[in-house]
Amino acid sequence: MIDKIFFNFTRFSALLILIIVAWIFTVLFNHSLEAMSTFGLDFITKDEWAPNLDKFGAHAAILGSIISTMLAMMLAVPIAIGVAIFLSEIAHDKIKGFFGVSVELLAAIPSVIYGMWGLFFFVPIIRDIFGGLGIGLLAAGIVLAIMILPFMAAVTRDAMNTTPDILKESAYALGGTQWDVIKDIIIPYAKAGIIGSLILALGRAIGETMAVTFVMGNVHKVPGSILDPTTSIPVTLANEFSEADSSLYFSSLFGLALTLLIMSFVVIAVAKFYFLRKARRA
Amino acid sequence: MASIIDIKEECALHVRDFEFTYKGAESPSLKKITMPIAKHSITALIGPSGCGKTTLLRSFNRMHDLYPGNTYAGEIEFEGRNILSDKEDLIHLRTKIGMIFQKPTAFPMSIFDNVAYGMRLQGIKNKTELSDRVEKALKDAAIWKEVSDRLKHDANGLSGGQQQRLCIARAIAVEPEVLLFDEPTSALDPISTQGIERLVIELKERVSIIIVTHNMQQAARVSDYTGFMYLGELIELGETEKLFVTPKEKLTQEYITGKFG
Amino acid sequence: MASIIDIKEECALHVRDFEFTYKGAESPSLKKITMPIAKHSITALIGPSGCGKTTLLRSFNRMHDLYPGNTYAGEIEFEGRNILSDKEDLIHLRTKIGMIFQKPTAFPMSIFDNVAYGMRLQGIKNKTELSDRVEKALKDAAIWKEVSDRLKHDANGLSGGQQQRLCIARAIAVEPEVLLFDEPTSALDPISTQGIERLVIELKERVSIIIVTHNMQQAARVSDYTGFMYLGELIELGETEKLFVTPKEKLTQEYITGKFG
Amino acid sequence: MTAVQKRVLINKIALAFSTLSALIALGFLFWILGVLVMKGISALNWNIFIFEGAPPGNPESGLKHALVGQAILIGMATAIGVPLGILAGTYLSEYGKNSKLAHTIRDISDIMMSAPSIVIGAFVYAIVVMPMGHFSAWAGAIALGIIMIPVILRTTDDMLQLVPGELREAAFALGAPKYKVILSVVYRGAKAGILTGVLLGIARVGGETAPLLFTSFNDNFFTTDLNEAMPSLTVTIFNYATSPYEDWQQLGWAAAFILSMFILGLNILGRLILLAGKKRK
Amino acid sequence: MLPRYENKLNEIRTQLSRLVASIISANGETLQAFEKDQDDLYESARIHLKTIQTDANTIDNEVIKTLALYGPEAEELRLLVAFLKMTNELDRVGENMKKYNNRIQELCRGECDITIMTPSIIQLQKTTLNALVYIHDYLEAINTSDAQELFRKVSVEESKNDDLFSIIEKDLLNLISESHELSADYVKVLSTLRKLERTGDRTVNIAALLLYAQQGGELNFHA
Amino acid sequence: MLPRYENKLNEIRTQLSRLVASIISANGETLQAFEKDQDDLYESARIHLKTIQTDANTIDNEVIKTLALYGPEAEELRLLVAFLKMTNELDRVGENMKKYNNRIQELCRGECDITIMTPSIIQLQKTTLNALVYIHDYLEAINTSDAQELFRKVSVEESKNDDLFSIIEKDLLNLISESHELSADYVKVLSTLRKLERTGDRTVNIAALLLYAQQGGELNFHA
Repeated sequence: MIDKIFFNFTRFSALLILIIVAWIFTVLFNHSLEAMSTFGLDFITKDEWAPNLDKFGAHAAILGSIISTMLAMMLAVPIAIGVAIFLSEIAHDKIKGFFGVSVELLAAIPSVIYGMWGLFFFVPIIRDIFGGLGIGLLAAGIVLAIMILPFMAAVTRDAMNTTPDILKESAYALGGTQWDVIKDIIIPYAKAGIIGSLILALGRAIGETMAVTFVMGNVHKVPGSILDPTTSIPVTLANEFSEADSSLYFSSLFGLALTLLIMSFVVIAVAKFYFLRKARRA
Repeated sequence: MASIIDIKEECALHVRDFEFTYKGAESPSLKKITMPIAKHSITALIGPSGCGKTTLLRSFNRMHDLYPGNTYAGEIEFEGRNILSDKEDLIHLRTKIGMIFQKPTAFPMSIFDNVAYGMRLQGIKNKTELSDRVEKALKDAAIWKEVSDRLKHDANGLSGGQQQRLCIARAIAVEPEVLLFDEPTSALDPISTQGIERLVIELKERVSIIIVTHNMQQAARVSDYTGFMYLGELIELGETEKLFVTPKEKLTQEYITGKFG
Repeated sequence: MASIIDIKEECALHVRDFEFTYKGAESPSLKKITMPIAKHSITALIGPSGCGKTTLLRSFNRMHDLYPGNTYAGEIEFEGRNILSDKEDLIHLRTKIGMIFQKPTAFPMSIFDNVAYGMRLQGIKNKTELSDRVEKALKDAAIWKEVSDRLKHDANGLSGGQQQRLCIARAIAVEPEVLLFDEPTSALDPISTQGIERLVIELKERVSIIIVTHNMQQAARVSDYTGFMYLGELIELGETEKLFVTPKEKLTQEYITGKFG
Repeated sequence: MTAVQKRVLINKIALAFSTLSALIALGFLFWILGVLVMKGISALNWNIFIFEGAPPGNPESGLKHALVGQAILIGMATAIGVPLGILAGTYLSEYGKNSKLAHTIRDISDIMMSAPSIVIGAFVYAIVVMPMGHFSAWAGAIALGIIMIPVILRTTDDMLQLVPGELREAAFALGAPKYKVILSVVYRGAKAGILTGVLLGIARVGGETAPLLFTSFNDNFFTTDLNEAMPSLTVTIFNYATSPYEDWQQLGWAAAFILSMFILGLNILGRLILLAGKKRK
Repeated sequence: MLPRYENKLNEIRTQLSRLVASIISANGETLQAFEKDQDDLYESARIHLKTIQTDANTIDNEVIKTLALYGPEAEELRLLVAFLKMTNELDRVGENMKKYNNRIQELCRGECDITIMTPSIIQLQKTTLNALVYIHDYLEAINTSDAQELFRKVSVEESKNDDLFSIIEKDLLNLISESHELSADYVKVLSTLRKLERTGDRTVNIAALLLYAQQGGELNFHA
Repeated sequence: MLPRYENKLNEIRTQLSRLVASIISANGETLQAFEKDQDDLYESARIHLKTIQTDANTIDNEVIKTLALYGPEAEELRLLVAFLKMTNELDRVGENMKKYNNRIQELCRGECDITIMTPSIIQLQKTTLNALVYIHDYLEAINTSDAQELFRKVSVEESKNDDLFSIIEKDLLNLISESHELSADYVKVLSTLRKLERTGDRTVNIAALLLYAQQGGELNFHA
């Protein structure tokens, strides 16, 4: 009797997740219907975003999201792997403990703070070196990179740490150097886990709002260079949602939200189904 | 008080007044161990948990050096030199003294690459040579028949017993002089255990073997010499046949008759 | 072809034409097993991996019912009724037929609460009664001396061997008629193993014991009766002394002399 | 050069590279942390805890409104997210196990966990703010709660699965009914893990800004009315930092410092609990 | 060591000790019978000897079971092997005693006059009795006794036994050469007493086995 | 089974078989020597018998080692125990053969005329020889042979042996009663031939041991 009640409680809670996700998609889809029917494909291919004219083309925002994320990944991935190797294989115990915990804690710092730092400290440097506003794709990419770095390094290190000691020892026992062991044993062993983690970080970067809102610029224009200010989907949403005044404007913003959700859904699903599942199996 | 026989055969290794201290420990974990290891024989190390048998084994290929802060004293002679010297080239040493672990440690690569790994580390790139030697090693490890048609498959698809034999193939592929076995069957079922024991006995034609086992019967079955360790000391080293029928030390007697753990 | 002795003593359990089929399996994992289990004796089940010995053991307290879809056939008689019946009260059955697992399963609570757990399930709340019976169970499990001064400590602080004895105390605290041991020492070191074996032998004064072990020597050492299983069948059941000196079946002979795994 | 010598050389180079990248990364990270601490501590004073928000230039301005608002929002989100998350995690680990449904739920909740939080904000805007006609603490708390559920669910599921199956069987073998097994054995076994999961979940939503931007919105004044817009530290940071006023920016740094310490504190606490749990074993 | 195993070893030792004890009783009674010329004592000695063989077999089977169940090693193994070999010896000793018992009784009723040898015969028999008593005492306190000491003592008895037998043999040969018609009978006396001499040999063998069990080395056994 | 263990078992079996073979050779040569009255054959037979005891000890020690190292069970244990007991028997057989060899040679040189018994003596010796050959053949092909069959065949030889011995005994007693002055010598002949009779008993014991090893049950051994 109690058994049954308890079971039903838990099952309802679990099903709630599915309900919420389905609900999110439905709500976003319904609210973006107006924009989609008005603009059709133009919504994602045109970059004219003029609320006063009721013209909404999300091309710049989508492109901005993709480019800033790519930039961040290019910068962060090699360094994150380096950090992970350092933390799991090179550093001595004490350093390992201290740096390891620092990296994990840094991963927990709210993104709004990274954005703030970027705006006040990093943007001026970019301005000094490259001229221009400083705010723009490059700044966004770098801030994003620094923001996802701790997360990436931590998960990569965790993946590397799953390599059993005796596996490493048996490679040393065959006369391997540290690097041999890292490249032949640890990285192949943790490969699926590492790639999966990197893509998860990518998913985070795409959806990241606050860090980039500060330094992106929110200009609905396809950027000419990586120094130009532009926008991304989350930046647009963060800046304009509370200001929207027409239903088409709202609908377009919901359309952006839906686009963002689908993009991150796809990326994360790839990471999960292809790589992480493999990692879990092995 | 220790009773250590002089062996008649040539020695593969000779331990003299060896002491080992773990990082930060106050007293040495291994105390004044003197022990000859006969060439082309199987020497088993037995003793209760924590007696230092695995610690001693891991000293022979200086595995302890992977974790800084551990210290050695005394001498372990191998091929005419003291391998405890600071100048010892550990990479070379470890290709000469191979090791098999408690659990199978198949690398995350194909069966072929697993066996070829050690050879590749030595710079052998010639495909024919590699594949000849891989085949030979697998045959010597009595696993060729089971894997010859799937050399490119992932080694993790093999059963525990097969993986352990693969690890043995990998170790013998680089033609070591000595093989260290650290409780090689403790993670295996009885059938696989029998297979590994059989293999170990066959291998002594080629290499000198030291095997640590918590299973006294295993030591009795496979080894030529047996060393009994207790609290970091080598209490007795003798021919296995004699040790199990007529141990010289009271402690050994009590251990093997089960009067203490 | 099976050779099953008739036992002289009273039976604690009587298995008759028992068959067990795992969910979705085409053929039964246990085939037509008929087997008396003597009261206040130790019956050991031996056989190669996958022979069904653990499956049989877990049928006695219907542990298989935790995972739906498994089916039983035949009869297991206990206290005059067939416990395979749908009407069997599993909660009651499991207090009468206790079980000890391969790995120690100390619950994440204090030592006292661990032992009291089963009694509390039965609704015993009286503090004095609880603490008396906990003490008695711990004494019977030969662990009282080691834990009497730290009953309130977390049970996970105990060593593996101690935890296993705690689990035995927990099982006997509810005064079962039968105790099932599923390879109770396979996760323990040799010293703890000896302690558990000693305890098992002592316990048979009080309960009937069935022990599954992959260690033939253990079966030889502790049991009064031994059953040898192979491919889901009970090949031979006999007095342990006779079975190990003069097995009646060729398969048994070959298994215990190590001619097959 | 022999093959072995070459390997030794490559080893040295590779190790040097990864050490270098570690130094670069940590350099940046400590820079950020340094800035946060320096700026934050210098902006910290008692006024912050006493006064509410005020127009720029007013020396009697503080963060009381945001601190209390943050606490209310997080408290409500926890009340929504934790029980649902734990129960759902229990279902996955104890009942669903490897069923298709359970796997689907796991996958979906993993995706939810990494989904852009601003989208959740938009969703809550559509289902709560739009019908109500105005921003409210309810909306913010619901958004945070939705973000929290998958975090708690997954840690609960993982932690319960770490409890060995034998432990459950041992409890069943003593004649315990299933809910008792779960409540008295499984939950206890995973206690430390679940608690850590809850703390990390709180830390996670505590740092969220985006979903609050258009749900609880913001308010420069102290309020406890759940039906009204509710200030929060994160949104306050965003607003103050992007403002052109020096003193608001100072307050922004102070808020950032307090928020970071809170979240780091939760993280460290969670870690300690997990560590203590492990040590006992 | 498991309590069961210890019990089993102890039980076997006790059985063996009991076996030796009954041989000793038989021996003692035969001796008394001879000294006092009492037929009923010969009889009761024979009763003691009756079950030797079955008892020895029982011990053998117990040893085999113990070997099978506990796979003993070192001292315990040596002891069990020694027991296994000792039963053979004891069995023979039993046989010898049986024959001796029968024949000496016969001889006492016979035509030969052996009175002049009587003291020697009594001495001869006493040496075997002593040796057996030493063995019995050793078995009774096996954990604290010294097998070397036992071996020494039994060897002394055996050499006394040998000497006595030589003397008696010489005496008998004299008697044979004196009285031709009884020579066959005297040969019989000699062969009867040889049973005692053999028993002496056996006791040395047993002591050697026990020495092996305690000290190890190679089993070196003299038939 | 480990190859080593198998080798060890096989080695012990071979050693034992070789031991039996040298007893057979000694036996055969003694027989030939007796038949053809050749002293050198007696001599070479003695050489064969010289090492019996040491060989038997070697086997015992190997058995003990095997027991210690491999803790055998079931059939293998029974076999090893049987071997351990067999060495005692073979040792005795060797002793008997030695004595027989010496004495029969002496007797042939002696004053007694045993020619009328010669065929019977040859027959008697042949039965023991046959029994030993059966045992040897069995040991050589232990895995395929039937111990029951062996036991039957050996028992037949032994009962022939018994019968022959009874006949000879009767003949000898006749001779003794006829010639008084040689009676002691005839008694000697009888005791010499008794060695053969004993050997026959031993072979039955050995066959019984091998039967036990193959079939199990209780070890039931007759001294």
